[in-house]
Amino acid sequence: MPGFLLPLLILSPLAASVILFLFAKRISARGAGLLAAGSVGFSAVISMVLAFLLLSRTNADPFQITLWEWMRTADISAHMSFLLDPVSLVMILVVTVVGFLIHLYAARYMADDPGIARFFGCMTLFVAAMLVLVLASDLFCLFIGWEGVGLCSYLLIGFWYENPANTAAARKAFYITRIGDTAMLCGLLLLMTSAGGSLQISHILSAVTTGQLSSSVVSGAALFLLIGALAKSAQIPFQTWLPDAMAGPTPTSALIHAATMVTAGVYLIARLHMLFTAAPLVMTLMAVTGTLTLLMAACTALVQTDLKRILAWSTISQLGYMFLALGTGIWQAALFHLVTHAFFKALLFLTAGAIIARVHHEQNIFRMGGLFRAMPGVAAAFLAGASALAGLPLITAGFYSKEMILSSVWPASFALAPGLALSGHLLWGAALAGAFLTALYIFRCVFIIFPGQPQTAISGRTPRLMAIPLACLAFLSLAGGFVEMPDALVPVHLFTHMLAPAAAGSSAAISPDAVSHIAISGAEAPRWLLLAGGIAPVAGLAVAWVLWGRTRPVMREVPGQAAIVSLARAGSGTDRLYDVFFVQPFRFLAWLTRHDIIDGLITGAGRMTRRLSLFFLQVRAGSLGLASAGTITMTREGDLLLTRLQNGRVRWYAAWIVAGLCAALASALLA
Amino acid sequence: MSVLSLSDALLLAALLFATGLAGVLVRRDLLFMLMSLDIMLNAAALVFVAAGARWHDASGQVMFLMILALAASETAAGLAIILCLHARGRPSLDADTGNLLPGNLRSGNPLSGNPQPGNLQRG
Amino acid sequence: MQFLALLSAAITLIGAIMVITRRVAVHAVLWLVVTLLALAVVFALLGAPFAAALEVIIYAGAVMVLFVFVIMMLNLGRPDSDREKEWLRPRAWLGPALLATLLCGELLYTLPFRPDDTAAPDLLTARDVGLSLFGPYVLMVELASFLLLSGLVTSFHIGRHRLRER
Amino acid sequence: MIVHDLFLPSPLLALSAGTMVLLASIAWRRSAARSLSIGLITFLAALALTGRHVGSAPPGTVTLFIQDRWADYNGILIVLSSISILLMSWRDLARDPAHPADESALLLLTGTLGAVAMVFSANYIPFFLGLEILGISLLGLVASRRLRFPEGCEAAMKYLILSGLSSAILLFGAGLAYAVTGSLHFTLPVAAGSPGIQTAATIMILIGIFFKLSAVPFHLWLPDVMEGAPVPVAAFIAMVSKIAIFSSLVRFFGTGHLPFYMQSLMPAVIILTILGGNLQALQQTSFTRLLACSSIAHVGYLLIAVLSPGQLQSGVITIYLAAYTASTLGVFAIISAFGSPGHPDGTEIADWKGLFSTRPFLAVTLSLMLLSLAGIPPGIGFFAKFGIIATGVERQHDLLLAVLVTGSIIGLYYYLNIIRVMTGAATPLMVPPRTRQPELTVLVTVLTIIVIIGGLFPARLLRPLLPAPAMTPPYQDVMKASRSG
Amino acid sequence: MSPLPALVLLPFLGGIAAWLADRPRAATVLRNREAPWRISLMVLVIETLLLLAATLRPSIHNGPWTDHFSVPWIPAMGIAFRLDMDGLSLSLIWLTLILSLPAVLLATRQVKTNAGAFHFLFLSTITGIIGTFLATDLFLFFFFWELMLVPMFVLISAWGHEDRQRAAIKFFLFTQGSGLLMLLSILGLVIAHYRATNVLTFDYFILAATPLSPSLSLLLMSGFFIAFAVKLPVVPVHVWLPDAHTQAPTACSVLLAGVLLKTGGYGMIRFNVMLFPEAASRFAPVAMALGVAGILYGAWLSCAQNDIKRLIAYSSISHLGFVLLGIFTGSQTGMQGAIIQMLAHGLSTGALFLIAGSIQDRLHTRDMRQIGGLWAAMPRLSGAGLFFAVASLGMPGLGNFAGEFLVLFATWHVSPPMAVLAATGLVLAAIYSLRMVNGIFLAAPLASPKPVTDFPAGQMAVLGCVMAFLLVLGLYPQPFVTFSAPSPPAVTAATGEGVSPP
Repeated sequence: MPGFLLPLLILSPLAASVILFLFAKRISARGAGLLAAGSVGFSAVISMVLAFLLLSRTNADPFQITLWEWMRTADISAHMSFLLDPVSLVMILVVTVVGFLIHLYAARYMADDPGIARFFGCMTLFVAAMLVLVLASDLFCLFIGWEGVGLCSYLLIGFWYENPANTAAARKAFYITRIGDTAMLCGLLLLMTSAGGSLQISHILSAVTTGQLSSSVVSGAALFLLIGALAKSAQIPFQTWLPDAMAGPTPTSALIHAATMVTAGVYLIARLHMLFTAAPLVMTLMAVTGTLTLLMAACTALVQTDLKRILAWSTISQLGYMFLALGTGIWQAALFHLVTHAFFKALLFLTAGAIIARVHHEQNIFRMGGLFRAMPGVAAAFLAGASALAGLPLITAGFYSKEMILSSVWPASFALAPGLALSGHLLWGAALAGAFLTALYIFRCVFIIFPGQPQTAISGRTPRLMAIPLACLAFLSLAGGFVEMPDALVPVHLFTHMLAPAAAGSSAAISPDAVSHIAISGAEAPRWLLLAGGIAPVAGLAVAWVLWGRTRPVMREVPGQAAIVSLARAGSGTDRLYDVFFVQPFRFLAWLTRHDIIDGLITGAGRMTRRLSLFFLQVRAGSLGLASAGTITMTREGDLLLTRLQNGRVRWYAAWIVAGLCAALASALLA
Repeated sequence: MSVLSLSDALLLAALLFATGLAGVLVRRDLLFMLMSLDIMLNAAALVFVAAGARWHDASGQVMFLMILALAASETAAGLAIILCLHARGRPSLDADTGNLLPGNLRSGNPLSGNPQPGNLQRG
Repeated sequence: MQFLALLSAAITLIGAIMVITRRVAVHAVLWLVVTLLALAVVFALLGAPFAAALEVIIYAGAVMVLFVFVIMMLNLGRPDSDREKEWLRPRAWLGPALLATLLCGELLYTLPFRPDDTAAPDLLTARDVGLSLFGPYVLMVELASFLLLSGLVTSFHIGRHRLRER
Repeated sequence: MIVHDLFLPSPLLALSAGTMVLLASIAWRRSAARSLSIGLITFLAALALTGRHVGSAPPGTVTLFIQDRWADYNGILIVLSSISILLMSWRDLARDPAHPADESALLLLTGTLGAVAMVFSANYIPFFLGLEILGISLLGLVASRRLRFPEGCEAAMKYLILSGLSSAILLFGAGLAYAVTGSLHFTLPVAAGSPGIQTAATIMILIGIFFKLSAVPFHLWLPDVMEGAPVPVAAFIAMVSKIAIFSSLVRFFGTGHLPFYMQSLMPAVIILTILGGNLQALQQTSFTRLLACSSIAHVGYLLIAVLSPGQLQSGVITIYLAAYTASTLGVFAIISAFGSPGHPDGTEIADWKGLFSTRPFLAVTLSLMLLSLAGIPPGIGFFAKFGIIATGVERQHDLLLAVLVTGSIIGLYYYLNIIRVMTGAATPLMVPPRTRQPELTVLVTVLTIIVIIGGLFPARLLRPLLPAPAMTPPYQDVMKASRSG
Repeated sequence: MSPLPALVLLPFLGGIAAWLADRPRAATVLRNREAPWRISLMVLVIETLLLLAATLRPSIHNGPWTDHFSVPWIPAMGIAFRLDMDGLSLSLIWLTLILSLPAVLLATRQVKTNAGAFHFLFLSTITGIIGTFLATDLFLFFFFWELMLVPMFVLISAWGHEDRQRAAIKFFLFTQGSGLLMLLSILGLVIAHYRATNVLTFDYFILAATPLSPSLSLLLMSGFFIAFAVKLPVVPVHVWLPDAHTQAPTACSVLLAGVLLKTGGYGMIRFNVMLFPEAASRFAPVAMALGVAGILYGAWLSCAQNDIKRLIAYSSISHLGFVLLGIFTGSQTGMQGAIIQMLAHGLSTGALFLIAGSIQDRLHTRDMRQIGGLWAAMPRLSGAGLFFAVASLGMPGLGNFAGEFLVLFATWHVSPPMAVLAATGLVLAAIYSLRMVNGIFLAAPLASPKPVTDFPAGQMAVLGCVMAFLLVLGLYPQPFVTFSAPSPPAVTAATGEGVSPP
């Protein structure tokens, strides 16, 4: 069995990472880049070999390996075990291939940074963690990778830690995803306790299908996991961290915050789709959230001026599509879109990085302009990416993947309550509008950046090492879609076929009523759906041309400050909302209670004891009040209001003795 | 031949004891305190003598003798202390004034013999 | 005889009260002597003539002389008695007196007030006392001598005035 | 009636003989060194003679003195304490002209004599005489520094008046007991009829004992007197006087069940004593006053054991006495070693600042002693307090245990406070000059070893030494019946 | 010969040697001003070898109690010097040594004033701790329990930082005072046993079989619980901890956080859950609620601190809340989680205190706002700091998470809402840990007046070992779980009783 290759796949970047961290000072910039890219490249090679082996195998069994038993006790059994099936194959290919290209790019891009070893250390560690995540066959193991990528994301966002804004952004990303992670952990615990202490994915899924898990458990677990996935994938209401995460170096944004990590949520749900399909309400929630997110993010992207932020919002929006697909039940489409999105979004980020590097780290699109002449190659690559993102019909990969989603949503229906369902038409309409908006904002970007006169000085050339990945990715963004095409055009279904074993396993297992809304192919969908899906981006492009393509000088805002803008602001509005409702109160309360209240109480009690002892002193020194006239002085501890009379101690003591005698006699006589 | 019964004697002794006690508590002059103590001791002696008579036992009177010895040495020591205090220039034999041993209420130089009121606590 | 007993008891008490209420120390000492003499009568009536004699000789005699001696040494005068008057205001003695009364009441409550159980006790002469003193209690006499010795040393120790040159 | 016999406890004999020799020696020529040496030899002789008594009481008879292991044990503790105190005061007495050595040595001897007499007495007369010999001697000792420190005289005056008062009360109580029982036997008065007088007698004797033990609320004199006295005399008050009176308390009441009329009184006094002692100690800035307050609290702890008859009681009381004696003596010895002639004793806690760096030996030993007093290992006090709690648990004195725990926690605070002060930074001005004082070094070392060995191997000390319980349940029934009848 | 008494006494004797080596006369003979340091290092190494021998030594019988030593001590009261070792005590002793070695290596060499006394006290504390872990006579246990506090008190009070004396007294009062309650419980148990069987003994194994009424056993258990709760610490009685940890000298902070607190957890396992299983299960809801409160409260306060050591101290409270939670879930998994959490917390927090102490040694401040970014100047220290901070925030794959996960799992079985609340602590853990990371490691450097030196490679290697332990604990805890399983008293009562050392 080629299972042994799986740990090797992970080990390679992991070893590179360890070496990079340990010998950070002794490794040259060049060596660091070489080591990192080499290790990821090696993984890419292995994953290709694995792909070959997996696809050419005769039976339908996935490759599996159990490294060791993490723990086995009476009621718990968790393994460090990996599994390669078509779903994870897709993911490792994306991670290693795109990752390799990005590393290659970064080797040049970051060459001048003094912290390059740390950078590549984190990057390779990220790749390793991501591979753990996608390969894990035990949800516990998956969770290790899940948190690991979050950590790397944190480290890379805050890579330039000298600027407090960057570290703040990094922390924000980590905190928000941590909230999701905690929810996910709860989901895992719920599954684990209900499913007999094992988180083996196959075990969980079979428990779902055999009805071992009650529906409430399934719904609860699905909800918890969904929250985790939403946070990781920056969906409503967790979307605020991703735009800020652009504070990291651009290759990071490309790899982590566009191509791979943020899609981990999608991957998780695709992995566990049987669990989710058994929870229709959660599916509906997922779809609606995805739809809302894609609309909201697209609108927000429309009014952004920062190039990377536009891309970030577009990432959120595209992830929204994937969640819509997942919510609809067509996880294959979601995965397909994930792949194409990885290509074109990585391309867009890398080109954006190339652009930004050339214009002296200016990220405001309105300060760029006229770049086409200075860097036609980059512009071409960007254009390719933009078209793929917009989903221009026929020639781009984005079109096919988006089309697959749209055509499936139309016939679906989403359960809201027993006997009440939400029609797929509505969501389809929204998604179509989203497609229009996508084309609008990305071509707004294109039209502002490239034509016209340069606004800022442009220097240097894009190095070849950076250009090669761009070219590769551009090719993939355009051609990557041909593996899966709608029947209406050419019936090519390489992708879904590849995933077939996994899908077969699922559809066989799921009870009929749970899959009522699932439609894998668009066969039953009307033709005009395809047409509409093709027209919407083109329309977006046209409108963008009308608005920004011809007009000079540059318009700085979207025309008509009305509804659309306020809607568009929603994206950043949530941020402010959270700040006011969560962050500031938390900070204030924490500040308020920075001195331990309980400590104060107990120390206060201690002080009271001392006061009490003062009282005993007063008894000693005090007087019957009858002894003699004396100077009445307040004690320094005025609160006791005890007075000290200049009196005779001897008689006072004697009086106590006699009083004690009287009391003792009385008590004895009354006994 | 006695005309006093034990309980009569005890009655007298109790009254005498209380009187002496009141003297110790009320008087401030050391001399008077010593005299009051003597009265109390006598009350105790009376009890012993009366009880000895009651039981027809000489031990009571032996005890009386011991009390006498105690009274003598206590009075002697007490008067020596009075003289000592007097010699140190205490304005009077007031048992109350000039407390050099105010304990925690001490303030200022203990040798000055002039405590200032009001300082409850040092440090 | 009954009358004599009552009288001496009354004198004893009145004397004691006078002692604690006098302002001039010498008066108090004299009243104390009266008290002790009356007490000696009580002792005699209780059948303890030896005790009565000792009370008169040692207590009213020797011990009281000590007091007088010290009073003379102290040279107390008018200011002292005025001060005593100042100190003997009701608010000064009310509390202690109450306390003493309370104790007295408690004591009286405990005492048996029924007319006494036994017949009148016999006389215990000096001979009886002496026999037991130098019989079973001979060691006690020795101890008492140590008591007196320590009283002596203490008085001497405290009574010395100056640092003695060594 | 008292049976005539010739029984005389031999330590008493040694002490009185020593006193005579000393008197003769003083009469011949005054010499501090010789007086002290005679004192030391006398004490050693008394120690050596303990347990070898002259004559013996015929069995089944009532005697003036009693010989049992309890008396021997307390006698040994007292004489050992006196030896330590003599060593503590050696330097001051031998070298400082302000301290008249001869009288001090003499009074130390007579005081010890009185204490030992109390311990061995089985009769009111020797008990009372011992008590007064002790008291009058203390009077002289307390005032012995008066020429340099006028507090001495004042402290003596307070002690005189208050102890006179308590003696009178005790005597009156003893008289009532005699009146009711016709016997001077030193034990709870039990007779048919007149329960009121019995009660009054017991209570008055108890109050007298409580005064000397300084149980709250009869404790007020102790801090004043101890502070006014020289340090060794303060130790004498805290040790000798307390051991003697405590042994008498145990002998008087026995360790069995209390008479019914004291069953609420004793716990009340214990609670007041523990809390009052500890709380008062909390505020002290003077070391001797603090020790006075802590000794008050320790009396409270001990009384819990007295109240808890059972299998553990006897051994626990024994070991607690040993622990208290050794630890407190150690502290006093260290205080003495801290001072130097012509320099005031280190009686202000603030004077001890930085001792860990200036005189680590003293600091470490003092910490050990204080921890032992606080009941923390490895000192002997740990086991002692453990035993006290064990007896309390055995008898289920829940309230008392709660108070004990509270008191111990408060106690910890002030003991630790001293250690805390010692760990502070030293100010050079505060460090008194060091003098050679081999006797104190030896004393401190020996006491330290005792404290540690006793703490680690307390088994040997755990011997049942107490006299048989004087008050057994049937007696109570008699009492109750007689009272109701 | 059983190595157990040697294991207990060796550090103490070594401490005496270290102390003597510091005498002026000895110092001239040894010609080495660092003699105490060297001696204590040597002692710890020997102790480690001894422990290794004890670990590898074949078990004296088939039961889970691997070693046994007993001599009578105070026979009159049935007290014996009895030591027994099972997996739990063995692993905690290992933890003690693994932490005290780096502490001595890294942090005590700087002690210049009275170094001999310092090392003596330090090693005495270790003796107390090891004794606590081994004693199976209740009196002996209490003896060691009290004994370990004294040297620690002096260490804090004399060698600590600015507000050390108040902190030391607070530490001592709390731990000692609660110890008295435990003493009451011990005696109550002994007396109850005496009443039932007429045998006076303090033997853990015999007492475990005491028949108790439910209310009495609850009462006795709560006495033990309070003492352990103060030590652990549990929230309302935690107040000594932040002060003590903050003010203690570095090595003592390490020992306090790393090991001393574990005696509380150890006690809860051995003397609450195992000695009073039924009472513990009835008490469990309260204890678990306290655990959750501790998790949240500690984390919350940790978020607001600017003093690094204080921040770490409050985070300890949060982490140990998991221990409490786990112990009282009543399941084996929870117990194992608690043990793993104890080990992991000991390593991570101990190391964090080491790092905080090193920072304070170099920069003379613990205020995050005045430290600034250290990564540029001290990448090794900062890297290690980052690692341990990440461990403390509960990163899967590191030891802390393993413990927390098991505890949460066991808690979920009992009460899902409680588990959810406890899990919320993980979010707060992220907040305080990353706040620290971005406060002192990954932040813009402040203008530092003088250059600071990084950890040398040797010291880094020591920390590296700790990191490796944490990683192993996180990735492969199974052997630890098997190794450190606590043994119930009944086992020895059945098989090992009366076995005398060969």
